[in-house]
Amino acid sequence: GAVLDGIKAKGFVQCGVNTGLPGFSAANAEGKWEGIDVDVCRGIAAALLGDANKVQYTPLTAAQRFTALQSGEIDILSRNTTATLTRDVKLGLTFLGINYYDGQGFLIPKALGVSSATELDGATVCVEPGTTTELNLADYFRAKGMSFEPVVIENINEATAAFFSGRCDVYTTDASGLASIRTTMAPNPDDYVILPEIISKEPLGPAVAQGDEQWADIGRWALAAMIEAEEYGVTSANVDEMKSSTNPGIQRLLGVSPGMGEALGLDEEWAYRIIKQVGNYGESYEKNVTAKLGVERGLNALWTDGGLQYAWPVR
Amino acid sequence: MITVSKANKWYGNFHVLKDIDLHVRKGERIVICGPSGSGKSTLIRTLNRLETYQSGEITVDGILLGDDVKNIEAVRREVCMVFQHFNLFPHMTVLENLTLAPIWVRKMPKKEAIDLAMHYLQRVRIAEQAHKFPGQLSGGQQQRVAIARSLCMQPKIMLFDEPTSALDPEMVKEVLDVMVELAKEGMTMLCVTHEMGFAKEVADRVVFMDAGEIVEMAGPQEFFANPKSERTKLFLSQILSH
Amino acid sequence: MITVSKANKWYGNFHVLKDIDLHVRKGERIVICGPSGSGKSTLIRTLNRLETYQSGEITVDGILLGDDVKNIEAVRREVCMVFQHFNLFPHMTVLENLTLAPIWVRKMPKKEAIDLAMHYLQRVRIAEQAHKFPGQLSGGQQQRVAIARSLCMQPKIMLFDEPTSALDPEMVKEVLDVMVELAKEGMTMLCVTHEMGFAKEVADRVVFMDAGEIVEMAGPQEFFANPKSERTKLFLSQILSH
Amino acid sequence: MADNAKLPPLPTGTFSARAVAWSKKNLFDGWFNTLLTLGSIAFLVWLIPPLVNWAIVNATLEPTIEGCAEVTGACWGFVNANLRLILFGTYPFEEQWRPLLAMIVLMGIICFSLGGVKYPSFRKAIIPMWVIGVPIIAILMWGGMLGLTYVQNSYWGGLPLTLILSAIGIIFAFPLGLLLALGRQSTMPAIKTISVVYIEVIRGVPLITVLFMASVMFPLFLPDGVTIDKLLRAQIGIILFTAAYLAEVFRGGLQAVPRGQFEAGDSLGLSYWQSMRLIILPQALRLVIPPTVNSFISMLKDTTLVVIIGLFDFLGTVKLALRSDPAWTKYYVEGYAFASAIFFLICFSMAKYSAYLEKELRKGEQR
Amino acid sequence: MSKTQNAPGGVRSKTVVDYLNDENVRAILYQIIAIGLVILAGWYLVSNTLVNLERQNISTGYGFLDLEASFEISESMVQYSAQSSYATALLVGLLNTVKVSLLGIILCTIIGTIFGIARLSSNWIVRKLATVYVETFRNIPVLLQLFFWYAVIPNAFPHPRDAFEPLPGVLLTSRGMYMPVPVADNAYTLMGIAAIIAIVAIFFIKKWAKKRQDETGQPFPMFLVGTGIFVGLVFLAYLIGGAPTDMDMPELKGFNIRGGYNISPEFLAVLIGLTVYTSTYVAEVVRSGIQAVPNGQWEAADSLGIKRSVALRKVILPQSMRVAIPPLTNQYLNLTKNSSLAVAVGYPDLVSVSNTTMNQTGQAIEAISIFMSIYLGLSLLTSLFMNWFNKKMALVER
Ligand SMILES: Nc1ncnc2c1ncn2[C@@H]1O[C@H](COP(=O)(O)OP(=O)(O)OP(=O)(O)O)[C@@H](O)[C@H]1O
Ligand SMILES: Nc1ncnc2c1ncn2[C@@H]1O[C@H](COP(=O)(O)OP(=O)(O)OP(=O)(O)O)[C@@H](O)[C@H]1O
Ligand SMILES: [Mg+2]
Ligand SMILES: [Mg+2]
Repeated sequence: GAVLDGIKAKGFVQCGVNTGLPGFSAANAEGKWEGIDVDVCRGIAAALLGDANKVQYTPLTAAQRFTALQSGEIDILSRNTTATLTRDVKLGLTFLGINYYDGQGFLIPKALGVSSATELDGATVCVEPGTTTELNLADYFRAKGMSFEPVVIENINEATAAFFSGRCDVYTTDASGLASIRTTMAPNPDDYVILPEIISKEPLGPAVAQGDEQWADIGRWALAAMIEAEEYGVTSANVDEMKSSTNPGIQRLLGVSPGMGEALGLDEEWAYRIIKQVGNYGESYEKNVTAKLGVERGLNALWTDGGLQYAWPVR
Repeated sequence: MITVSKANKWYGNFHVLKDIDLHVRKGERIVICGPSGSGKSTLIRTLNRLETYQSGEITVDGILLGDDVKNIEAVRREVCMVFQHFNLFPHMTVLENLTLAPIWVRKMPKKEAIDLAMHYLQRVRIAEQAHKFPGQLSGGQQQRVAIARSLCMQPKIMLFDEPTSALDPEMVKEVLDVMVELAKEGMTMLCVTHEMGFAKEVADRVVFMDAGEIVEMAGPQEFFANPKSERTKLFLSQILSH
Repeated sequence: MITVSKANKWYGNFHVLKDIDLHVRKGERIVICGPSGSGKSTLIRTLNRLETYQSGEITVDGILLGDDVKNIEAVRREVCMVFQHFNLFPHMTVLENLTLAPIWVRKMPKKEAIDLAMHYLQRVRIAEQAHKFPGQLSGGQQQRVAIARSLCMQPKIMLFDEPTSALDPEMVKEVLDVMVELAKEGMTMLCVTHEMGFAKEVADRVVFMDAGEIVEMAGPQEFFANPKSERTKLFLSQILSH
Repeated sequence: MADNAKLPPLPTGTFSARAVAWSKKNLFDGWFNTLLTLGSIAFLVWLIPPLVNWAIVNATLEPTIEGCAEVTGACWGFVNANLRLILFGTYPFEEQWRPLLAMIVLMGIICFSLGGVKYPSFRKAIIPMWVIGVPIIAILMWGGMLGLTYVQNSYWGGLPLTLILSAIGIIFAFPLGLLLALGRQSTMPAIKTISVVYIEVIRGVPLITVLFMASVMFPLFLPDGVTIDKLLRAQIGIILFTAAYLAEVFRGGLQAVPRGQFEAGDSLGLSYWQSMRLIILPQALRLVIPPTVNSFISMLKDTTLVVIIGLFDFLGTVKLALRSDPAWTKYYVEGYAFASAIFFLICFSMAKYSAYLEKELRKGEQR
Repeated sequence: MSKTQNAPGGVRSKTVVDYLNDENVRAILYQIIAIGLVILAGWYLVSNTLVNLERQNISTGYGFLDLEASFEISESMVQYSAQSSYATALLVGLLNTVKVSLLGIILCTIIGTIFGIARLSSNWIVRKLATVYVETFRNIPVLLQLFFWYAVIPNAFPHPRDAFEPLPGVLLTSRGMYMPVPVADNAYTLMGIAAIIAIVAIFFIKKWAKKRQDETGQPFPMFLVGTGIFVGLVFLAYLIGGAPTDMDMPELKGFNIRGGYNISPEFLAVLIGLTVYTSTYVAEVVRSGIQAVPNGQWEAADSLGIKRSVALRKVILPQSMRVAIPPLTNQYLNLTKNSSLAVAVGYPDLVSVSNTTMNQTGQAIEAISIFMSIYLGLSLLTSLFMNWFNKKMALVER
């Protein structure tokens, strides 16, 4: 398709990322982009172009992200975006899979003595705008017949500062964010608790524009390969040894037994390069989410460990 | 009425008024002339304390003009000035221009102030313009309003700083006519002007200034007929030749 | 040289020029006078197409002055105007002011233009000021530069709009002297002025305008000695009395 | 004149006597002034010591999170640790000398141009400087030739980006604004209407709506497959926006040139464009230099709004640094204070310079 | 123009070149070209947009305005909940924008005038402080200042539970300021009617007083009498209405303070930020307005013996007002436009609400077109009002 040809011609993947969300995509002190969303793009570049560094990043705000994809300014949007029906159908996107299962939760000061979200009637809630978070919040309180007062702040710096200064009783965002806010930004983390209720499903994943099926396929399977590699225990460290593994699944994945690459229009080493250069899903998660945010795998554990990460088989 | 003795004034290091000595008697009419930049304006502005002076002594109507605020106010009540560019208040009607000072300075009731104003407007022959704004009047009319405004303060002395030089030639006459009338009624006047016809007609004395000094001072006949100093002769030849 | 026949001009509903008829022969010197607002400036500005006119016909040096751009350009090359406020270009030296039009309009080489400019500067007797900026000159000098600038275009006709009325009295003479010289050399001139001395000395005809009409047109002796119309008499009495 | 010239009398008295006289005149002249003086002093006493304590006495420069946790004052360590990220954004780390050099070149040209106003001998070189300087800056920033690696402009950020956005904004808005100003003065109704509508519409909406439009809507205006990158779109938005404001500045300048100058040009037989180029514009532009510098300052301040559309100008990179590690996030006050200080330095010195220029130009008029 | 174009030499018909040389024809040609270019560009953009929208399956039209917004807005001057439509949500945003702009304009005018006059003060320290204020807040981007105020305000006051109560019923907390409001009662309607009657009465008395003064020169203590009538009538209505004393007092209930009137920290931050920033510009406008009045006006007043304070009031300020109005208008417009930055600190203004709408519906074009035209409308209204005011103040000229 057109997008794929374009990428091959220019020699890099143009990847739309968040303007700064630690663990997902944020610049480090040297100005390099890092995060679990960034790794998706890196994986795709490794598979398609042979080099995980052949990615250029376009930081996008929530408002810009879909237009950027529709206009072709970026090839792929990997920006902690919740997959929904409207976005899939009305905005003309194709979601490639889920690289992070999240859900919306609440963070509150212990001193309030609240142990369940059902006791939050009348609370003031800090929330970031323009995302599904704001809608879920309204839905939840409406469903429970409770009222609340929102404080909607565009920027995470201002929003969390407002929460910790007592402007709000409750801070709500995706659970991954809550944990990191509590551990790294609270004056004293022990004064705050995350309530047990998760009020929404937030399947986050990369998306491309409709119209280039081949490009969508490559992205979809690059993500799947990372997850499947973890299932098989293939890591960036042992991927070379694993080439001699007798497991037919691993042999298919790493191109020892050919066919998969050809089917995708790639060479047979495509998945090998992803794992070698980027690592498997678990490694990426460990390096970015656990290390930066201190968030455990939870829903994002492999299905075999009781989580939801269940890759479509590469076969 | 006015006594200036050994008055000196500097702008920074520039010596604008040099040892000025001048006595003006009540009812006297003095015309001051001289080349541009010679300090004419500065001199008469000093008499009204629009400018300070640094040494010497000026008394007006027996009041010493110094830093004393009360004295300054007293002098200003007696001395009124008419400017080259009229300086009417553009946001007020002619009548309001005229009544402002009587009401706020003389604390006159409004009605009385209006009567007074109308009286002087008639005297300068523009009573019918009382409710217009200055911007709607011609230059000559504006200058006559400015004169009337000064008269409304019923001053003992009037100062004029080139009252006709910003006017079109046709309008000069109407303003000069008003000034001649005033002079004939015995008002004490100091007038900076180049209208030599006016000087000949009404001046008691003509003062010629150059470079901050009073170079020559004489009755008009003598001044025009046989000027003493070279500088005066040169100036008169320039100004009268066309 | 100039033929104006039945020219009419309106500003909106205001009729400024009413059926003007005027013939000017080559070498003739015409002085236009009249009260303020009578349309004198408008008339001579129309001859240069600084203003349009709405009916009638004006031809200058055989060229019909209408909407045709080529004709306008041709006329402007032949007719030059000197303004009351000089309108020198303040960001250029005197010499640059003078050479601008020869270089850009006459496409003259720069060196030649400078020679020409110096020639005319000598003629108005300020060659030594060539490298100063207009702001550094006195009013009289500026007006002489403005005249020299016009002369550099070597026009067939010169128009003057009150060239001395913005000058200090001491400077009027030097400008009038230059104009008298020009007149004596035979330049075709139209001059709006209230300098009646000048009119008497050089004018072939004096035109008196009032309210947009040419009221009287006569040789200077006759014009000043026995004006025919009442309006002219009134005007002359005002302008000559002081 | 020299023989009888006297010097003005000098003020007399000792230093302290003069100081007392001065303060009597300037501080305690009447009860109202005395009250104001005392109130002001009380305010200063209330404000300054805590501020100094926070910013200097109790502050630390140590570039670690642990170091900052120990002090009660400002954590300048945050700025110290992330200085290069704040200054240059995500520009590749090893290549950051390039934006630094580009920034120096740009500042050099700007200072030179501003100096040209004062020293006429510089003036002729201004345009060549820009003509040479802008490509140099472009080569430095983008690379891709002369052995420099290519750097996509989505990686540009920080102070160089702020300066580039505003400087390029002014340069391109300049001719456009001039055309609009001439259009607005035109006697042709259609051209006048187009200019007026453009100017008034743009001036009637906030910059961020223009930026939103440039970043979100603009791609929809282009045919399929044609894309203009985000930075360029923002730059175009800024140019279009600034042009409308500059047009008004120029209009002021054009109106300040007396009508007589047009007429003198006409009566010498110069054509419209000749008069414009040789007579009107040189005068008008000289008059509008100070307001143009002021527009530049406003634009410099306004470029901060591009953070709202996800570009990392100088304020954007401060935010980026705050998020580079969640542990830094709470030091936003220090981050903003640093950004404020830098902006203040740049804007204030330029504002002062423009005020100085205004005075100089006024002097020039009186000559 | 009705003139014939005949050359003096004789009649000749016009050629095409003659036409092209005609000024009027040329002007029309230029204009046709300009209009053509604009139409062409417009058509190109619109057709591209239509094709793009079609291709990408993006829905168009303003139908979404009737849909349920399903997000909450923290402060609203009209009834609003998550079930309300997008149109209502946008209205809420618009009203919030208008509220903060209007208040900002009033406050920045007052503060700016004070600092403008302070910069001309004869008191050295006051003059310097005013200069520091103006220079500091003028040279820092307004967005940064908003961030600053929003960081300061919630931190400066205690949690609602330990609210600071400077006056009974007035609470200062990290969630803003709470004030008591009277409970609705018929007496208040009555008081409103009384106020209107009082104003009408004062109007007529003033007319009468002016007439009397013109005739007899006697002044009438209008201010005292007017205030007396107003206060008296309104108080009378209050007593007749039964002198209700019930107040809706703010008090802590559950998480929050309930009741009373709340001014939120977001609103305060935006208001203070915009006011402070704009007041520095207003101060400069006021200062240069005063300085723009020619010195001759001071001198004329001086030479008439008028006191400086009277001269300032009667002669100088009325004139400087005239100079100051156009730049003031610009500052008012700037303030209104800058209120769009409120989105950065969570004040639900028009842009903030439109942003959310745009994100949820994906209809960027419609959302942007709505808020752009609203801002244009607001700007036009402000300009119209200020033009009217300017005309009123303009000097009458010949
Ligand atoms: N405020 C001032 N500061 C410095 N110098 C001044 C000031 N006002 C006037 N001067 C200078 O003082 C000198 C005398 O000025 P003044 O206005 O009294 O002259 P003048 O005789 O009235 O001239 P003119 O006929 O042009 O009005 C001039 O050289 C002038 O430049
Ligand atoms: N652009 C214009 N629009 C409308 N009326 C105008 C315009 N220019 C001039 N007038 C009017 O046309 C009349 C003639 O003006 P003009 O300038 O020709 O008079 P003038 O005889 O030169 O007067 P002056 O001696 O004052 O220069 C005046 O009443 C003037 O108000
Ligand atoms: Mg003088
Ligand atoms: Mg005229």
